[in-house]
Amino acid sequence: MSFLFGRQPQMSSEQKIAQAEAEVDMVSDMYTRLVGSCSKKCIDTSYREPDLNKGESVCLDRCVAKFFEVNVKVSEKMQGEAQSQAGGGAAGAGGGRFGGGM
Amino acid sequence: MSFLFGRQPQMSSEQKIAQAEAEVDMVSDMYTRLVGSCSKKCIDTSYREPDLNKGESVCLDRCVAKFFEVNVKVSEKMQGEAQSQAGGGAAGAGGGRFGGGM
Amino acid sequence: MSFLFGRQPQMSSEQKIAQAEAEVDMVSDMYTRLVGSCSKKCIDTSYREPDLNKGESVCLDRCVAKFFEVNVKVSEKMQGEAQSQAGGGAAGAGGGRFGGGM
Amino acid sequence: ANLTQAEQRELGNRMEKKQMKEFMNMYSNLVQRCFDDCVNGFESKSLTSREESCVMRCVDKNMKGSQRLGDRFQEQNAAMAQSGGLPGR
Amino acid sequence: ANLTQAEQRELGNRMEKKQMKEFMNMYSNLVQRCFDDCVNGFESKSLTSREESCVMRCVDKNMKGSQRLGDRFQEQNAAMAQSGGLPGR
Amino acid sequence: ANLTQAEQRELGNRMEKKQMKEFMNMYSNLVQRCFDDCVNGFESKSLTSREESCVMRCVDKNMKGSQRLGDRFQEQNAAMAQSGGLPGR
Repeated sequence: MSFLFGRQPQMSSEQKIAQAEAEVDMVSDMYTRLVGSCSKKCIDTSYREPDLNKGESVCLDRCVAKFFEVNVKVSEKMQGEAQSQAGGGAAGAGGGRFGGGM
Repeated sequence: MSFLFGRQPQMSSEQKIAQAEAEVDMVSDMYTRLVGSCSKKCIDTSYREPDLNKGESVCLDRCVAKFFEVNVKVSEKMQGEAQSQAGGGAAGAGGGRFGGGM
Repeated sequence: MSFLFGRQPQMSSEQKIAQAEAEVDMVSDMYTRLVGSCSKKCIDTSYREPDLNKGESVCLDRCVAKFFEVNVKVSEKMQGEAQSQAGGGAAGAGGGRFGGGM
Repeated sequence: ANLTQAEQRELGNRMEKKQMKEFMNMYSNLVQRCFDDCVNGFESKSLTSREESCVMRCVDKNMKGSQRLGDRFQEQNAAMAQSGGLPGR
Repeated sequence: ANLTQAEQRELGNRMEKKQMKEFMNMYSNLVQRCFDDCVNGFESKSLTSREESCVMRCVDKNMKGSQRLGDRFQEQNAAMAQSGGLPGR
Repeated sequence: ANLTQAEQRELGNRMEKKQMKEFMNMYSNLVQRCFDDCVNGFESKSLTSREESCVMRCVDKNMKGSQRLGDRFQEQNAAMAQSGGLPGR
């Protein structure tokens, strides 16, 4: 998602902080959505036991991996489109890591 | 929805900005909800093709029109009730436009 | 939920206000969720009449009571776990009232 | 929570903004809910009379519902406050 | 709403932040929606080719959908503004 | 992101508030989720023992679930950071 957070050369202190804040917000929003989606897809709502069973645990692990992969795909696709609209140039694969290098 | 944003005669600078901000927030919230509702009602989730087909396109167009109409109805109804509670007076049809005259 | 809002001995003015604000936000978030859940569980969406019928009214009343009870249970459970992790001590039943003593 | 007068005032200012926001949120929720529940055909770009009256009853019923829920919510909240159980306040 | 130049500028600053936020929200919505709609098997930890192409078409279609909805939204908003009905402005 | 010490400190202050908010959000989510999943009868105004134990298991299971999801999330995030692909940082 780095296309979301391209760093401008000269930013004021407030702008830099605001951008760092925005990145954290993005990560935390994604995490909240991931918890929502993966819990729904993997956890049996009859709640017969208080512990995650084997199937649920494996499902959750794979769900995170797939959610990241979807994020990467969507990010690449949008970046590709942003670039083709901007007339190419300014490479940068981006990748789907959530959040900045703080 | 003008009943939400009745302008007071004497507002401080901060109040005026805050009000303009609130109106923008309202529009953007409504737009987000409209996208959620209309996408759900009109877009086939099997995603067999990357393009909107004719049926989906027409559905989306009509969905926006109907969403606005519902907004007008709800706005008028609430305005009517606010006024009858306030003992009548102070007319103003309101209408369902999202957002201010900025 | 008082474990969420344990008062520190020396707080700055801004911190005290922020905490009071957070408590209000919590109450209002809970109320929004309660309205969502209870309306969904109790109100018939065919909307044949504009008034709540007897069944719906009773359902809403009981729904609020049960929602509070769930909140108390979850609050106690999380408090218990927080305490057992902190090595016991610092009692405080907490209870599930939404919001502070302002 | 032992706020001074000045702190109370500042809190009050922030609350005003929040209330506005909450009211707007309640309003949008109502529009979306009644739209979702009542409008399901897209053969025309205007509401059918059936849809329109459904929307009207939906608004009525849900506003009464929220009102009732709000009243019960406050009662429960007050009852809980009375019964204590909130140490350190 | 009769803002002075200075007020307009301050509003503009706040709007910039909001737009960033909205774009991020739109992006996360898209990720979640396409994940929810397209990914339903957890036999492996990688997307199947079927899931992957579903995601691609999902992104495409939903972006076109939002675009279309945005265009109609603005038209309706403009039409409403023209027809007046907003007293006190 | 090349923040100075002072900027780091200011960011830290804002983060504290956010963490509080997130924790509250997580808590409310849990209450709502377990209420929605476990409470479906309204013949009485108290939880049945069946509902109550469902709620308890629901809280347990979902907290373990979030914990697990959080661990995996961080691992993935770290792995992505290692593999680079984030130019300009």
